[in-house]
Amino acid sequence: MTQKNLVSIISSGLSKFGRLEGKCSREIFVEAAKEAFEKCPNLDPVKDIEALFIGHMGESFEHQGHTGPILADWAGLLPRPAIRIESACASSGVALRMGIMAILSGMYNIVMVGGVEKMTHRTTMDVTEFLTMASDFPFEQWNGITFPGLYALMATAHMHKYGTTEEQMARVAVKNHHNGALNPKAHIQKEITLEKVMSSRVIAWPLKLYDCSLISDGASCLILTNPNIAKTFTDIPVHIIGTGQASDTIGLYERDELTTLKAGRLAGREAYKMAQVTPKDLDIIEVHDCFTIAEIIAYEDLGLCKPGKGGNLIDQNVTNLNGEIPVNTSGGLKAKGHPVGATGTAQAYEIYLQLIGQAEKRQVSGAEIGLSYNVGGSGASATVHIFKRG
Amino acid sequence: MTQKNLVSIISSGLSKFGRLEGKCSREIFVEAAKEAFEKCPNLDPVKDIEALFIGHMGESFEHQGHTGPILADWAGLLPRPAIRIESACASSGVALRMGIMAILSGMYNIVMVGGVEKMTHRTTMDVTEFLTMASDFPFEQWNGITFPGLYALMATAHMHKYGTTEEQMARVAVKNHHNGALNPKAHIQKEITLEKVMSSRVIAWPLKLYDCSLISDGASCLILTNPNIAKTFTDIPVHIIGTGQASDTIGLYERDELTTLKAGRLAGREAYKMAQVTPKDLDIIEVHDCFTIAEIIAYEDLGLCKPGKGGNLIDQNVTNLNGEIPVNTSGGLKAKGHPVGATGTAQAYEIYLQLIGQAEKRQVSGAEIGLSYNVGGSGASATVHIFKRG
Amino acid sequence: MRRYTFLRGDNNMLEDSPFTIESFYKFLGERKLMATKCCKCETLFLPPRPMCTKCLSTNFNWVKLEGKGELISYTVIHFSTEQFQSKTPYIIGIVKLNAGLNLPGIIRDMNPKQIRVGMNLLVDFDTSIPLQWPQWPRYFFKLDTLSS
Amino acid sequence: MRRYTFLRGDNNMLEDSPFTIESFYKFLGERKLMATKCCKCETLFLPPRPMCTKCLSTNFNWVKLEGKGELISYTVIHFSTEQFQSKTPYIIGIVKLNAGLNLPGIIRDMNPKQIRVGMNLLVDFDTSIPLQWPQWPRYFFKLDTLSS
Ligand SMILES: [Zn+2]
Ligand SMILES: [Zn+2]
Repeated sequence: MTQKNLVSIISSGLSKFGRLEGKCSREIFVEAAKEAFEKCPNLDPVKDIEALFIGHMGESFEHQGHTGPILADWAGLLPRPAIRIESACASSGVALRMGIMAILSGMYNIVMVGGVEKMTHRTTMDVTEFLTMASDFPFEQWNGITFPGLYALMATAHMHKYGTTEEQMARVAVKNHHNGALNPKAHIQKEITLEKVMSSRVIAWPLKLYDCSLISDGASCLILTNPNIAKTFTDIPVHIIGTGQASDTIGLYERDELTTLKAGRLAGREAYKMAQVTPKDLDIIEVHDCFTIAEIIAYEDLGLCKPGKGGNLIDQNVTNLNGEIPVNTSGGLKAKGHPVGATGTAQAYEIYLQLIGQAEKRQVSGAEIGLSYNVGGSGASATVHIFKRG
Repeated sequence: MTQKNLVSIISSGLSKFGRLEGKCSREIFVEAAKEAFEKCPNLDPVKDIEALFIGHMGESFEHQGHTGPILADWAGLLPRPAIRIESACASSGVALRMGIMAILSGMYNIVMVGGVEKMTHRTTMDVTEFLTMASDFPFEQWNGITFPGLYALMATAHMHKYGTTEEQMARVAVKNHHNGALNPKAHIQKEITLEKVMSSRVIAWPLKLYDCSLISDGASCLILTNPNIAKTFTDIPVHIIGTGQASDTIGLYERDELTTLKAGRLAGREAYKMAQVTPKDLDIIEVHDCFTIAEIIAYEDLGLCKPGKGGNLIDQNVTNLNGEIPVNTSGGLKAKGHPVGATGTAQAYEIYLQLIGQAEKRQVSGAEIGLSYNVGGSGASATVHIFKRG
Repeated sequence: MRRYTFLRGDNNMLEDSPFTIESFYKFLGERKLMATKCCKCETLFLPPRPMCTKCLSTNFNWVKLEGKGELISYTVIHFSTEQFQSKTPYIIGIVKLNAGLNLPGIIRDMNPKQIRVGMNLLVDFDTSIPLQWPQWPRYFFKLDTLSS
Repeated sequence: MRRYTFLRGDNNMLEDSPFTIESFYKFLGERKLMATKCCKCETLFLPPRPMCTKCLSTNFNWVKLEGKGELISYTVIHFSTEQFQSKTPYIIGIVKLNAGLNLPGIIRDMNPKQIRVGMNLLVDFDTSIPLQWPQWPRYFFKLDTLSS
């Protein structure tokens, strides 16, 4: 099997992430769509874009489901088919995968994929409640286990089994806030210190406030084409050369191991195999750091290091912006923000910017191959994509 | 363009529809999956089924989202990728379409598509509230417009413009209850009289209780394969030869015409063109009769008659079980029931049974070509599929 | 016939208001029914949008509507959600405003038997509701006795 | 070592109980921690399922578990949802029962400082909650003083 360009990215858009007061999902999505349209003057969106695949996690946030057609309408793309995909926090990563399938199917030549979430108008307690819907109702929600709680259970197990420390987790936050400070669209553009993370209030021990990603509003999108026509629209397409997805039990407790996400490992394996690359070939990675422990486990599950050695990677600055393999140059979910439905394609947006050399102050020079890793819930869904500069 | 078999259905399953007390979505879905597995002994589900596409409308019903992996798990199909699709009441019709794309993409040879909803454990008022999430929050929900209200607005406009009567709508209910009485899996298996419909209490004038579909629990699924391998699994595959989908404004009020669903007309046109058939070629149809007026409008939008003449079709018994073109032989959403996420693939289940000659007492003899029409919300999403006996 | 009025920036709130649904409801709180007009292709929008769906422009002006129009369909709701059940039966109509835009809403102070498609209705305001998501001031329809 | 007990149909409720999550909670209301065992491949399940994920069989027996096990991970929740906020800080653990199945839940009557991975815990019951969706009787964990 030889490496194949599955689809090409010809443009992309990202709204500001953060507290976007007075704006609802559909309005925020237009911000992202507008950027994608403007960056690709050769594209006539209304005529050319044939379908939309939208990640959107929660209809409770705005008492609004059926998001697909709403966003198609607001982006000026009616009557194109528009589909909402919900795989918890992996919703738009999976939407990206659906867009790839849609083009490979031959039914479409050009599609838009993206995602959106509006969260900051609700109380933190409501947000906590709505997010739990991505976990198991009868055994997890009913016992009062929050999402920070689920990742805290992974963290405790990881600490116990491998000796991972709270300081190592805190360093993930420090690194990602450093990167976020260089990203003008990040929710928080401010460096933080190790002490600040360590002394922040406990949310779910051992996770503290600064171990948790941000509750944000935001939207993201990509425009995908059949690789044969990509050059019609841009001189510098980025190709997607690998995609993977897998599932696991909804309940964290039902799994043999709490220190690894099997769905993530399998999704990675599928994507690596399809792309014909190994972790050593990667120049840049965006991983799903919904909590700092998740980034450490992601290093291990993606094969950047052996199981249990994720903490060492962060200690050795390997994944820093100027390290061997920069991870979450965007600031990650931790500092860029985590409007859940938008996160998957926002990760792809960052990889795209980096590969076309437009990541400005956080540019990794000469980046050619990138990977994005998007996790749903406590790992019941995971999807990995591998990108290559065209 | 010649007619092409896009995918083949090799098996299908349907749970009992109705009030399934003490069972939650995942347990109901297993009923459907079990039937599909048992009807296809040549299939090894765990080895052969490569992905799941699941329609599920509301996370509020069971405070449970992230339904894809849950159903994959409960059906014994982990770690296969499993995706929840939400297009309101068209969720599983759209899931079917995604399954078709997935196979056409070449990424998979065998996939499961299906849908599920658990509704009857909630009060009718809660169900009414959760269903409104598929309509526009800022202008429709905020003004107290329910789903029966939206279809009532279509009905009033249709009555005003075309002279359609409440009796004609009531006859749709009588016909579908007649068919439902012959379907052992229907929620209500009882004939009703015109008088009973006409004298039932008003829900949203001109729609009365018996103009409304049922609040039901239920699940449905199909197993799709690449047509090249269908004969490995069954002697009588059914091929899908056309698929269409389109979107419209989320708000009914934003449309030029209230008496027709533009998304439905466009989805039908796309499917007819792909399948190279016309309405005259159809032997059997399942349409989205969430309210009786919706079936009358569906006749018109699918081209069975001219705009405004849907009422005549029902008066002339054209769509009766023994009529020229039987519609909703299953009993439709009206009598079979409407577990919203399950409806799209439940329609396909009925067409499949009819085309392989296993619809028992309601069998339409010699049926060769069928169509299913699944509508989301008040028509912001619509999808049409055309099936042919293999 | 003057179908709508441009507001010419004699009100600071207007110039500053983003083209959002929230702004629409803020204006309602001031008893103003406001739509947006695309500066490029002149299409009117209600609800307001940040991007014109006809020409993809993002330049708009706010436009004040008269709030008069004609009923194009209606229903009487007898069973509703918890929030609205106590108001049943209530009448919902879709009104085609003279400016050409449709608006759905509750019709107040009307006997269901009086109602007919084509009747002239008028937008009025209920500003007793504070603006905080998901609460907004309300508009509603009533008989336009002058035009009827 | 006897790790779980078969109930042999001396209780009518058991034979009739469908293999559902609701049945699990009904049994909890009788202070019984019940799992299901596949008749074909003997895999134990908790939560109970209508179909065995190992062999796709739908024949099961109910099996009563002892409710003893070992803590494999834990957390202390300081910020929660509205339903649980008043109970904060509370301890959540995942316990590997002796029968080999994992169960998550609240650990009561324990100082967070005492807690350690590997400690022996015991399932106990709170049957004060009536069974009506989404309310179920509760199980919880407490120190297994005999095994510790
Ligand atoms: Zn314009
Ligand atoms: Zn078994």
